[in-house]
Amino acid sequence: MNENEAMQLELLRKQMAILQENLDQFFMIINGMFIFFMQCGFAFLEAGSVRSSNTVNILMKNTLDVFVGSLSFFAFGYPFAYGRPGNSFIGHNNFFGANVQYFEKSVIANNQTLGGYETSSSYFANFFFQYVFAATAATVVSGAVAERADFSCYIIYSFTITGFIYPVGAHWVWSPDGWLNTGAGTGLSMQDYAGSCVVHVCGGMAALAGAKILGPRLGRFSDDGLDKPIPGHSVPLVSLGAFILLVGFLCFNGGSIQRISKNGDGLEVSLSVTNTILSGSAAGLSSMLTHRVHSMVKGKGKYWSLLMTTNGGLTGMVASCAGCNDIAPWAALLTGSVAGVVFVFARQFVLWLKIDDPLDAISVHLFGGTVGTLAAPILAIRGQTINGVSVGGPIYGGGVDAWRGVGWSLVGLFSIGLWSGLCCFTLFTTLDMVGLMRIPKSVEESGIDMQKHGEHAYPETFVRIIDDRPETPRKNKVVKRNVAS
Amino acid sequence: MQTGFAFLEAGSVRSKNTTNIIMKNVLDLFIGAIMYFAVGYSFAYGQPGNRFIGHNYFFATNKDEVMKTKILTLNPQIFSFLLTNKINTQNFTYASWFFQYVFAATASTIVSGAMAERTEFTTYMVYCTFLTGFVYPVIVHWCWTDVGWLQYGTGTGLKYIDYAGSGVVHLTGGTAAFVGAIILGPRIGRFNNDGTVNDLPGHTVTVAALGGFILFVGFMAFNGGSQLTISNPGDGAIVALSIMNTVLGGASGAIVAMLVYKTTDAIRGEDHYWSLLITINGGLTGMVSMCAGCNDMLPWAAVVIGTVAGLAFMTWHHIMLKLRIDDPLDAVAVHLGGGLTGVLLAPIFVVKGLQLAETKEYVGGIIYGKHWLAFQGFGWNLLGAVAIIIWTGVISILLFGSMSLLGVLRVSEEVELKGLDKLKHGEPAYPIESYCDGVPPWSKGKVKQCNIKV
Amino acid sequence: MQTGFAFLEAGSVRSKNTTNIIMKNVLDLFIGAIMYFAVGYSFAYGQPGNRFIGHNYFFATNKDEVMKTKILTLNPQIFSFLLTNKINTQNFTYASWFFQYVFAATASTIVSGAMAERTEFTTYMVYCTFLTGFVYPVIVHWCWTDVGWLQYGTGTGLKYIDYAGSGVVHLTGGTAAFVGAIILGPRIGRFNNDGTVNDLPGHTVTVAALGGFILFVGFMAFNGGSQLTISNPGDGAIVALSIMNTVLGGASGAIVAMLVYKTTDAIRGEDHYWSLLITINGGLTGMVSMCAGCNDMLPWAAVVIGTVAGLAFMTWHHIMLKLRIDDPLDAVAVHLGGGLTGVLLAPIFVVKGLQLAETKEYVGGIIYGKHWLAFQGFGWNLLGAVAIIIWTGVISILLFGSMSLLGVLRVSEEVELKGLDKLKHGEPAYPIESYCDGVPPWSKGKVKQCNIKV
Repeated sequence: MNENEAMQLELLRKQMAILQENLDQFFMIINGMFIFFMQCGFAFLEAGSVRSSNTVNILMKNTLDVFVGSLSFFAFGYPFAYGRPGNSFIGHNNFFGANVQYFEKSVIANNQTLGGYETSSSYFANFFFQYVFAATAATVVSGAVAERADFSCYIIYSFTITGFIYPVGAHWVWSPDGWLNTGAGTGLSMQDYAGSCVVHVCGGMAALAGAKILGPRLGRFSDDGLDKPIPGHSVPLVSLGAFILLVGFLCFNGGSIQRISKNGDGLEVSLSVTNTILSGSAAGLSSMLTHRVHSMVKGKGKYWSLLMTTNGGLTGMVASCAGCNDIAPWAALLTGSVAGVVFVFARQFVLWLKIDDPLDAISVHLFGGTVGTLAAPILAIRGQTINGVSVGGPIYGGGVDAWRGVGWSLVGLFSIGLWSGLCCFTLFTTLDMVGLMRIPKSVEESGIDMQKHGEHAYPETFVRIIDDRPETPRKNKVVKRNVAS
Repeated sequence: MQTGFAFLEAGSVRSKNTTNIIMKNVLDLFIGAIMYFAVGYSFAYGQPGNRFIGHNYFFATNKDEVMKTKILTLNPQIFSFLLTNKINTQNFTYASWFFQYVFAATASTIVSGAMAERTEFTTYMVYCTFLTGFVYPVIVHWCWTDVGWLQYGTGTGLKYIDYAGSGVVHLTGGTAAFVGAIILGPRIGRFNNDGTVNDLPGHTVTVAALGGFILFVGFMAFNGGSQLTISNPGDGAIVALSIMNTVLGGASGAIVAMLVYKTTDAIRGEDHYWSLLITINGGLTGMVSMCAGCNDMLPWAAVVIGTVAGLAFMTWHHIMLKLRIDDPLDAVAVHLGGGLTGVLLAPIFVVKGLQLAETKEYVGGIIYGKHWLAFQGFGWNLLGAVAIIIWTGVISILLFGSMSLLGVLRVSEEVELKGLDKLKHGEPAYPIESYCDGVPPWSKGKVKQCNIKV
Repeated sequence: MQTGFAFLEAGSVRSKNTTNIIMKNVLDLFIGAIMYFAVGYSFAYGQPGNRFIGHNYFFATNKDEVMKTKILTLNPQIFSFLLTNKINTQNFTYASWFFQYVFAATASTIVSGAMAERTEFTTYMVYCTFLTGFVYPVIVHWCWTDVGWLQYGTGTGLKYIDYAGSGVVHLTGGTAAFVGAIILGPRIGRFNNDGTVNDLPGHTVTVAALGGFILFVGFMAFNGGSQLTISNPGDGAIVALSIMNTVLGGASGAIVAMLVYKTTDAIRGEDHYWSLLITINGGLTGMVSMCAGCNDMLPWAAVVIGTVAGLAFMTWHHIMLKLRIDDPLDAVAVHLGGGLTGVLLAPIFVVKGLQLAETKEYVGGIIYGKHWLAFQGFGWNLLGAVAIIIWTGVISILLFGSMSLLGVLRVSEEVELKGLDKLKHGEPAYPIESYCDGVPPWSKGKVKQCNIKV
């Protein structure tokens, strides 16, 4: 090989490296954008599931989630979760984006000689991708506390969850320093590919704490303990949200590999996506059938319930997060079917506890996440890596190490659940004591929208429908406002 | 795109059936996934397969090469092979499964539109199972695998041209929708005895338009993504060309449909309107017709085909009304009309077109034709369209016909009048008691008063 | 993003005009495609071009290099060139057309918001044709092609900084919207004679919020995608930085607007609310203002600019009310206000900034400035903004003014009061007869009864 050829080869190698790095970041960004769109899904799932007089409020909360979350995660969340150096409990660097190499490296890469190659900063792509995960965890809560939580309470807990509670859990499992990831001496590593535990159990526990402390909505449970459902105002909106979430989950799980340029990445991404859709499908169908049978047995009439089907499907997708890159498609079907059944009974259980969860957020995320966290190590193909060798899951001959891996996932599940539950319990109790937690009774009765936001979700449409006077101007509804003169 | 279809349909039915139609679309997705996983992909892409059908990879396993599949899923080694080694390509890839699955779901969703507001729920599940599990995969096998008879051709290079499924997806769905709508019969009150037509407008144009917009975006991915690869030379240009053609085809379809609707009504002396739904459906038809050849066509040809598609849409729209077939979504006009236009016009306008078997030379479409093969190509596409229509039509007639005879096809008159949502799903789309401001939710007795007060 | 705009607007108008506004957005997409295909892209990117306008590639053909274009599209050879050969880059690529087209459609959509609920439909088509076909492409040519006078600069490295179109897209759209809203005049009943303002709230906040969410996502693609390449060193990081800045800018814009709205009302002693629409519009303004420099700015600067944009939004919002200009969507405040903020602040905060012509050295923005060129850069951006405003403003005044004189600009009072949907489109957005359960659709007289029964 003459010198010229060597030069060209070196040039090619460098170009490939650049392209790989760009592709990886681009892949994260694109998936991050779809996951960001999940916020829209959550917003409409929730908007459709509340009464029309609280719609603006819930949309407002979801909008702020996006915005408060990004500032909070930028300032504190990312540093706690991924700032390096960090200890096994928490990271501590890069507060407010400090100490991050921004441009210098990429400029160097431009003018560099052929000898070496230095990567440019992947901070931005990482930040964005992790931020959308954090925002997802925080959004889960808003569903469970809908229609009765105070607005400032919402801002405070959204800030705390994205800025502190979620990042610490994420640090444990996903940061190279975290104790659940390094195994704290056991050599094990918790298996949670896309956050069944980190995102959904964390969010679900927060939702549970919030809903429990808030208490049910007025009129949800009658004095004699009967449960009186308060239906959401628009099924089409709910299903719009659900559809967006279904798409979002595909990216959530598919994108969790966070790179696309390495050998086998494509296969792993497509396996994840296939498993996610199969798990969701199985869960949707199984919860539809379970609900139908269950309500038949209870004598409540037999219905093909749309809401149960979509929520079941979401539960299945949540459950597939933990192991979707490492289980066979049949295992995804199994996980999903179990998750669907668990969802229906978890929902009954939550009702039995007299906890009012307008969105079934607890059943979907907490229970779906639990199923996923436990199913992943049991059904895993590669399973734990001991001394650089994949031992395989229990089914694939992993033996003792595999079962220890299951145990470690259980440890992780409890510690994250406990962490999130305790933090949120403290937070919400404090808010409750200072009176910032719940809106006044009068506001709850007359709807939050007009009282707090001055914007009614449907200023006219349904008025027209209901009293059938389409062309009558309704002057009394017009809000007059003086422009300062 | 499922989202798009769901909301186009949800907005186009009456509010009492909204939950029902969304439910159907959700199930499409879920049942479709399971069926396509179990048998559909196998019938379509299973290798080895014969000219007619594939048979392998049931439940994503590989019966002839059990060891190899196990390696695929069990062995961590495959995640670490070196680039210098020969890359071990798999016949079954998850990416391919996923991509083909969304196409299958699209085909089956089309039908739900034409049969909206009056079909039994269980019927829907049965037919959805059949369509994604058998009818559609067989057509895919014919047209998109090397061994399928339409793709294999006569050995002289004659092949069926259908890049992204004008025929495979839309013609299939459209035919099934056509048969279904005929056998079901119109909704109550749709046609008067004297032959005039009552409009049964959808309950919200907004939601329908949302669906339309999502579909526009979806079609770009549908056509752009059909290239399947992005790493070969020229792939990027083809994807971009496909998308540009899709946009232009949709644009001309929409504008033509809008103008035709306005002028025909004006000529007839009736009120003439700028109709939004006609425009959106015209745009969709244009995009459907682009599916067949958008990767191999100059932009001006896209505009021409889109225009024809717009006209085809209006023609089918009127034919359906004349025949007194009730299609709430115009699914037949959009997909059957658009699909047929695409399949028949693509071989005329393509630039590269077919490849001669001996010389590997591209002969071009009829316009650019350098060889009689170009004309044969048109005939072969016509044959393909007829074959698809007959196959789908016959199976649909058998399926829907037998269900109709068993009496499980259509809901009872009472259910149809009261709406499927409450009686079948227990979930009205817009529960009235959630719309009362200022009234505590437990005082159900006062609901009536509250309505009037609001 | 068209979807986002459509639903933001649909939710913000009254229900009687919903179909109309969606229709306008659909046509934006379709007319825009045809116009941009025919002449728009040519005026913008046609090469060769002079300092003022491009002139080539009309209808996607290439007048100077006919043979070359034919090779591009006809010859299969280009699909098989070897990687070692020099890659034959084409001046006209389909991908570039598609990307630029969606920008053009965005610019023209902005206007429909400000002119909602009272504009003639044909007017809209005419102006949309002009904007996407001529006004906008010329500005693009000035700012984004190497030969355009704003981009070419004075030869010392002075260039107009506008990465993703704060000026090019949003200022153009905002100015046209401003002129349109003034010439049209306010909707009936918007302003009282004593100077007070009546709210004419949109018919559903939900749909508006849906549009807002879709726009948030769209803006990320808008700003992230403006890098146009992904294969050069550091491209990935720049895309990621752009998106991160867009999110942060939007966040601070939204929060500032929300707080300002709440506090100003509280100080005035009126009812003070946490307004959702103000928050969403504030967020959009922040994102608009990010377009100019998001690829070259530290995250803290994004927060600062977003904050300023939030304030600018509230200022413009009040100015518009003071001037008694009726802008149902606050399109002027969002796009004109946000765009102006972005164009003017970007040269202050950029990190790398302009490049000296001789030394190829980056001089940085005013804050990081190492050279007087940084200050000149601010002046040049100001000049660019003024030029864009004058160019768009003058043409819009001529266009809307002449239509106003001809009397075809605004719908008649009767149509405005009854709503455009029924009279112009024949499709009310929420047809009342589709909301009655259990009542046969032909008994229209009983609708009232059915409502009470429900």
